[in-house]
Amino acid sequence: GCGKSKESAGSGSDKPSAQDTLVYGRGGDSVSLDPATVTDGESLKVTKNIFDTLLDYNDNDTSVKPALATEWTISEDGLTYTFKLRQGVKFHDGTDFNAEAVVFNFERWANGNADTFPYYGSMFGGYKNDESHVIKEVKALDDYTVQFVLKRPQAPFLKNIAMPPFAIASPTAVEKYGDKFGEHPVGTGPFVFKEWKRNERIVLEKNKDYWEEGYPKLNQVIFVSIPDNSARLNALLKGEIDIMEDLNPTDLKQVEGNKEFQIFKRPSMNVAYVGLTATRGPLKNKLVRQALNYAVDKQAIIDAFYAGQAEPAKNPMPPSIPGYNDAIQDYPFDLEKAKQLLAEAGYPNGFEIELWAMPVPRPYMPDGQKIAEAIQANFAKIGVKAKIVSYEWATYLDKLAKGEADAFLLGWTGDNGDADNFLYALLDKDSIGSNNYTYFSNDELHNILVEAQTISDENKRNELYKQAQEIIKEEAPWIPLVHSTPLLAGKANIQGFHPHPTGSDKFTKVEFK
Amino acid sequence: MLPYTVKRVLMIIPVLFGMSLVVFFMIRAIPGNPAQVILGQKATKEAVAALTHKLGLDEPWYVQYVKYIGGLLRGDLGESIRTGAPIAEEIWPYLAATIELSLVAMIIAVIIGVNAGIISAWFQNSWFDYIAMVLALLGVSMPIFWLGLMEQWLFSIQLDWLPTSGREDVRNPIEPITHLYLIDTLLSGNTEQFWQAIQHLVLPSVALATIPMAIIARMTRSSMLEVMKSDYIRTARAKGLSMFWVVYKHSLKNAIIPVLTVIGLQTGLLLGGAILTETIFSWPGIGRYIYDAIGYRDYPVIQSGILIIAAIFIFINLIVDLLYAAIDPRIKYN
Amino acid sequence: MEGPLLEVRGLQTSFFTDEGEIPAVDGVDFSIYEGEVLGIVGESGCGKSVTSLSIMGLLPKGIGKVVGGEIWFKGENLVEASERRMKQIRGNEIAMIFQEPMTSLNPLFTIGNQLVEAIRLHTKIGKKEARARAVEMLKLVGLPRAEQTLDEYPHQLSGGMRQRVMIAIAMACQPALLIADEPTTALDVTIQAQILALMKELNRTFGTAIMMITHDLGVVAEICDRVIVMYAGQIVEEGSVQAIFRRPQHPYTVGLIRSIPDIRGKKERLYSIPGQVPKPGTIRCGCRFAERCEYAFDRCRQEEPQLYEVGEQGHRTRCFLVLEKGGGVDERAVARSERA
Amino acid sequence: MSEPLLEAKGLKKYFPITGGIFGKQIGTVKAVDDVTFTVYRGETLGIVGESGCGKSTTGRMLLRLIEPTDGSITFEGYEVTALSKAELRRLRRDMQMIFQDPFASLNPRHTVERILEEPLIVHGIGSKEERKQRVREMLEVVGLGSYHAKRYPHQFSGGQRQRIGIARALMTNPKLIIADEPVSALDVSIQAQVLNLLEDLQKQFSLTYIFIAHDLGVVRHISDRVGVMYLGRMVELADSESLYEAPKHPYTKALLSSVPIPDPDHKAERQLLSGDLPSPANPPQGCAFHTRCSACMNICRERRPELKEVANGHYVACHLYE
Amino acid sequence: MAELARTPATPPTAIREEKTGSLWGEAWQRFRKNKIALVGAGIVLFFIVIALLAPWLAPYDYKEQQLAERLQPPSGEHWFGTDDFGRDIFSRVIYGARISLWVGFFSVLGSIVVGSLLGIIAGYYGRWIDGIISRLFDIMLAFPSILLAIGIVAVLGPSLQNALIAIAVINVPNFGRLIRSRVLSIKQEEYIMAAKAIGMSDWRILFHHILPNSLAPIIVQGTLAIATAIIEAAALGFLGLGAQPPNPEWGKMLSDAKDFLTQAPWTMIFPGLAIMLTVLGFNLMGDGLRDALDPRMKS
Ligand SMILES: Nc1ncnc2c1ncn2[C@@H]1O[C@H](COP(=O)(O)OP(=O)(O)OP(=O)(O)O)[C@@H](O)[C@H]1O
Ligand SMILES: Nc1ncnc2c1ncn2[C@@H]1O[C@H](COP(=O)(O)OP(=O)(O)OP(=O)(O)O)[C@@H](O)[C@H]1O
Ligand SMILES: [Mg+2]
Ligand SMILES: [Mg+2]
Repeated sequence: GCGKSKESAGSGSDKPSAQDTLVYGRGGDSVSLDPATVTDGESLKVTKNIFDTLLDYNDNDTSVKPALATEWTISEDGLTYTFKLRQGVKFHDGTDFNAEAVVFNFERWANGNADTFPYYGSMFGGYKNDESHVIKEVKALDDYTVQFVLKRPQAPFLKNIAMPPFAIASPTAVEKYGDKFGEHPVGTGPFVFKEWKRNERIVLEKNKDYWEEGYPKLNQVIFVSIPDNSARLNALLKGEIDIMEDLNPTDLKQVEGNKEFQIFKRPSMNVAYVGLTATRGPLKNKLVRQALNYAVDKQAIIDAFYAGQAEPAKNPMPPSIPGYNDAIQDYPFDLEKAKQLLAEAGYPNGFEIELWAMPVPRPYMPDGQKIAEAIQANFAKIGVKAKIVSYEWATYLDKLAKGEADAFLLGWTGDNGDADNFLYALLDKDSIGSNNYTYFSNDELHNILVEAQTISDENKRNELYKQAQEIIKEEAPWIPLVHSTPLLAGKANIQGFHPHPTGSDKFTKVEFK
Repeated sequence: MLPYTVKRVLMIIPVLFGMSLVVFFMIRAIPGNPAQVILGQKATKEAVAALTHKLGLDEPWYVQYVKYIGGLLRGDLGESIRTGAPIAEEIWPYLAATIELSLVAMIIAVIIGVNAGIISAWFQNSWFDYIAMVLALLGVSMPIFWLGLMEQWLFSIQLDWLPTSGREDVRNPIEPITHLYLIDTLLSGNTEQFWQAIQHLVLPSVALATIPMAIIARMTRSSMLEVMKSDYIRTARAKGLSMFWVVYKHSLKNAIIPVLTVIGLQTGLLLGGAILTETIFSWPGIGRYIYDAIGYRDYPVIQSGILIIAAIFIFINLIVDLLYAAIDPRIKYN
Repeated sequence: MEGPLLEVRGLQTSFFTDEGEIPAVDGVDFSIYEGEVLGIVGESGCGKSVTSLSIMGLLPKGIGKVVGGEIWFKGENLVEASERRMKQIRGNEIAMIFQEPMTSLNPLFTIGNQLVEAIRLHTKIGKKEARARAVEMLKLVGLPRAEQTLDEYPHQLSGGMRQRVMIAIAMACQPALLIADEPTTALDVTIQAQILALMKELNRTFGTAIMMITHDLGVVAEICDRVIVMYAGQIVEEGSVQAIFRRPQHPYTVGLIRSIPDIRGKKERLYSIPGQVPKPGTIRCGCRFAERCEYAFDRCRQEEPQLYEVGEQGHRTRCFLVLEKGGGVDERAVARSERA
Repeated sequence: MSEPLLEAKGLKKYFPITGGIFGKQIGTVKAVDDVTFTVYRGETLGIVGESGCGKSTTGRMLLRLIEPTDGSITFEGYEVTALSKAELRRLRRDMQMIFQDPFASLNPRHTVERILEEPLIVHGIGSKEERKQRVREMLEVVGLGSYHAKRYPHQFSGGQRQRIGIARALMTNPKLIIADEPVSALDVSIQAQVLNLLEDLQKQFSLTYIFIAHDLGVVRHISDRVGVMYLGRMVELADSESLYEAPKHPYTKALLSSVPIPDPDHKAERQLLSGDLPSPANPPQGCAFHTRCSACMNICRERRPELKEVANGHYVACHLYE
Repeated sequence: MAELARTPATPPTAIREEKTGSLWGEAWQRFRKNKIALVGAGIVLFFIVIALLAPWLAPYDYKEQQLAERLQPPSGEHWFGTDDFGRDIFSRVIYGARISLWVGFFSVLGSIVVGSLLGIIAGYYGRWIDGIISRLFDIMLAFPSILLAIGIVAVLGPSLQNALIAIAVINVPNFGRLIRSRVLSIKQEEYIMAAKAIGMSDWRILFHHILPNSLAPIIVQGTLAIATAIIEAAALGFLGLGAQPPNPEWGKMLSDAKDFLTQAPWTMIFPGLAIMLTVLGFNLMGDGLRDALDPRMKS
């Protein structure tokens, strides 16, 4: 209100324990609140709190822990998974959670297609009648026991099961609302859906009968959309919201210096990179790609645009993921070497290329334009004249998928913490046309990645992935830039909030002190 | 008058039809597939193809256009590709937000602009005149997004007098009835929320009002000066009328006619042109809605949204024309 | 005869523009007596309108200013009168009608509104009464459908009717003096004849003095008692209608009269004054007409003539010729010009 | 009498009144309604009438600046209405026009030289030098100095501008000049200058004039014959002597008696016309003048009188003379 | 010829001799006396000079990054401070003048050329051609112009050149209508009638009479349109749809700077002031031109 002083605006600190509504400010609105039907992070952030999955990730990584399933067994051959379900859990609409409900949900997804349940197909190899579909059947052994039978072993199966899209929805509600279930989500999660005002806010209320004793602490969680990062920070500073996502790294100092606020760092599970489309002009030449790798001063970029909250990337996947090859030596920032390689490749005077800059901020790349400018300046030093080009996000992706860019900025946030979700998805020749935007195609790499998909022995898999990273380093289809630590800012009196690497957080344990 | 009005309304149809064609083809000329956008970076090719088919976007353009126009003729604005909701339902809250903002801005602009113009004309070449006109010139010379940011910085961040953005306090949301919050809060008798709604309106509406205010002030001034030179004003003075009456009775009514055009035009422009203000102040308005829809390639939303804005624009100008007739007996529409 | 109703003495009015001071009226003095019709003639730009606006105090604000002289009306100097006082006088004691009936009425208000406004401004009567009076006025000026006309707008009336309305407004408070600035110039002859007849009648019935500004000598001969001829911001000749037309003394007046084509018979050749009216402020010394005058001699170019009395009472002319032989432009001179 | 130079027969011009959005025609203004007259070589035909009676429209139709709705115009034996565009342009060398408004009829952005030269350029007459020479000559002829050539119209007074307009009309050595109120905008003293000039030029170049004006004195002064128009119709046409001295049509009589005479001793009995000119969009039935005519008969309301010769060369359209 | 002879060969000095005769000359005289307009012209000239001499005036290379010197406040070394790349804002603002003037001038030129063409065709031929063109203008004017510009840029791809095209397109109907109404009203002028009367062809009338007489309003409108175009370009730049980095377009600089509003206000203030001042200059000049060229001011 008018004339409100700074102190009282800061938080509800005058009446400490009274605050039980958390306003969470983020960049965009959800698309749908039926988690199985969406692929966007903004939807999953909300559904994560309305729904539970059979297994959940641990706080800081993607190792799994019990959730709706309390325990599980895996057969020797890795083809049969048996889950014991939690008893006495009810959906928000009052119906019972049981094995039937689990079977119902998996049947629903398996009967869908790439359009209706996109994640299911990509994580489980397809749908019911597809050759490649991994799940042979899902059956209820009794009311609280579910058994999954696979056609072939799938290494990251448990991690997949724990992904937020595979959350268990109330069968009654699904049938009741049909197409509109996305606007009337009913799950078992810590919060109950109350209201959704598009592009503005989603309001969730406490699930009083939540199975986790004593939780949730909050009475209400409100997700509000404020697209502009600075505007969102302003809203936080003025007490209009309690937690904000995507703090501009450049604003870090400002928040850190303010006692009323705290910074939350989301453990990194991402990579930002410069794709070097291997089918275009000088970039066809491996030496050129290597030269460009030598030419980028990653640390300077980190200091300037990530406020130091990132580490230089040398591999296409972050170190937290099993299989990360730490033995690899990154290309150092060495302009002389770069020039020499260019000369060797037949471009002693450099050349001209386009450098495409992401038009939207992402946690791994808070400001594509500016990073592009910095890289442009780097390239200029070895005679490579980069023209910065930017399209709207939709066009950008579309054109990238068609291989129309020379060099481009992009990044990836892992879905389930598995190496396959990075290396295969981003650099395998099978992924050309979808997420392999560099059109990089290497048979040796392909064989390794495909083999790794079917092996369930962790160590063996990791070895294969390490090999794969060596090939990628040598071939240099990318300039891996950074693994960033996405920043969030919130009021100082918030407790129990641990941002998860996947980007979706449960607010079960969050409270104001 | 009535036949004229009917004709004018009918005249809107070809213009809107032409617009629908232009919009339809223009947005399809924008590269990028809505299905891809909706499904995001991580979607598979199959998923994109399936969604494209489901949305009917793989049909030939003329089929799509005919379907769209057919829908329009039946009063169906279509459904949002992104949310699946009928646009007719979805659009109103955004439209209302913009209407509220634009109207408040226009009221500010008209009240201040017209009066400043009158006083300037009356005291031509006085210090008031000079200052007002210099301010007006600055007003039209200022990029409003810059003004908006400066306002935000000063009044919201530095002085902490007013909220930075949005239409309402998220912790104390207003229960929408008409979605015009000033009216809604009055209807529900919640004075605290009414006050809150006003506070949220101040900064964006002032930023938005700047240009029309400046234009109206300049227009009123020059129009007043023009009228005050006319023969009938001399007649009025020859009767012995005081300057005050001459200005407020005889001059103002005549001078307001060209100003009305400007007011009409500017109101129309505000409705569609508030995108920058809406962006800066996170105002959930129609400009922003359409702008976002362009990002999502939400074709039906872009098409219908622009048509609605254009229809309102044309409608406002129609009202201005009718107002002319009400003011000026020389204009007879038949 | 008692003292004059209006007496203008040495009136000087200037305009102050980007190009400097323009002396539009430069030392004009004349009088109007009660019930009299005074004509002011002269070519375009000679200062007729500015003189009348100076009297009304309606010079364009900020540009036009009375810089010298006095205007005595009923024992009061209007040059020094306050704006408040002027408001009381305007429309009430001195009224004015203008050349352009098409634009002199406010297009957005009904005739009734504008007429009632004039009536109520200076009388304390109620609306109903004022309206009745308005009807009466319209009938007086010869508008047949007075009642309906009150509710009509100016654009619905023809030029002649509008000029009648203007006269009705001017006469609303029965002013002592009516200034008519070319009231018929924009009208057709048949309509002009109607309007002139009306004005003559008003002059006769109410004894309203009329200051009739025109450039049409026919109109002057038609209704005026006395005439003032202006040239370049000055009066060059003044006298009774008879004197001016029968015994014009100033070469300019003579030229003016002789250059009119007459409908009563074809002149062999029109007399024409060479050259054109000088722009105000461009003549530095001597007689202002000297440059166009065929009788001009050295003195005319060096010295400015005064208004000299000639012959009968009240006949004055600004020409050295009258001093020469006491006779001004004689018949021989006129004849000479005819032969040329 | 000498041979005819131009003959107009049954000239009509109906302007459509359009209304509404779709520009539908909702009526017609009968600006000129069946006008017939002849102009003889070397004479001046005056046309008078009140504002809006169709004088200008008639004048413009003769040059086909406005396409006639109906009727024929013969100029030196050519049917003007049948000429092609190119032939028409050729014809305009011989038929010229002087306009009323000396301010509006000269392009403000052209020098006098350019304005005067333009007719020659358009008709491809002379070399550049010759054209310049002729411009200088013509300026002298109309009483301006050749040093005026480089000036712009707004630097001249009204009378001087009208002289420029006249010079332009003379540039191509035309045979006929249509002068549409050439002196109405001028002060009397200047008017006399211009009228004298026109008379001199007529003698010097054996010109034929159609002289349009509403000032009856001026028309009498300059014309050999005079036509009186009322509401788009010619109501009387006669040589000026008999028209002014013995007018026949009641309208002509009223018109003449309305003119104020610059003579304080002249006390003519006025015949005041009542009412205003009716609208040409809705002219009265029968004789257009019957609504204001003091001698109105029943037949006048029903039948339109034809323009008939009632005395030698004196034409009147009035039922009184049938 | 006696009468003619008597008319003095040299007319009296009624007409003051004027230095320049044409209306343009007189307009210039009027313009020169208008102090405010001169200030406007001065500002415009100032920015033009700056734009032309940018390489010599700018103390630094506008794209030279000094990441170590990010967000420095104004100082003797960096008069306007540095931006988040450590680039000298002063130098960038100077180079930005080039871009804004370029876009302003050429987009308006484009609108004038296309608008005039359409306007002339519509005004001169009338009837259904006029109908179609006028409806087209109606359609374009009914579009929210910024959305139309965004749409055009979205189709063509964001770049300075495309922003210029978009701005040119959205301003076409304004000029088109202006020219059309000029053509229609000049067509009614008596000197056009006079031109026809001397047998002039339609095309000659169009090019020798109508167009030159339409020039004054086009110049006035054009000057004012440059002002708007500069703001529009900045708006597109602000939305990221105009000039691409490292071009120092002012609107783009503002959008880059808005994240540092609280930390480094100078990054925001100077480009904003530059826009305002330039636009103000064009507006003042346009107003002055209007007063100078307005036919109503003619004596
Ligand atoms: N508003 C003005 N600004 C500057 N000069 C003016 C103004 N009004 C009149 N004048 C000057 O005053 C002189 C006299 O003008 P005035 O209107 O009195 O002439 P007039 O005799 O009424 O002419 P007309 O017959 O054309 O009405 C003119 O030469 C003109 O230059
Ligand atoms: N282009 C036009 N469209 C419609 N009506 C017209 C047009 N030109 C003239 N008129 C009408 O035709 C009638 C005759 O006009 P015209 O100009 O010939 O009259 P006039 O006798 O020359 O009058 P004035 O003395 O006022 O010049 C008028 O009523 C006029 O309104
Ligand atoms: Mg006057
Ligand atoms: Mg005419």
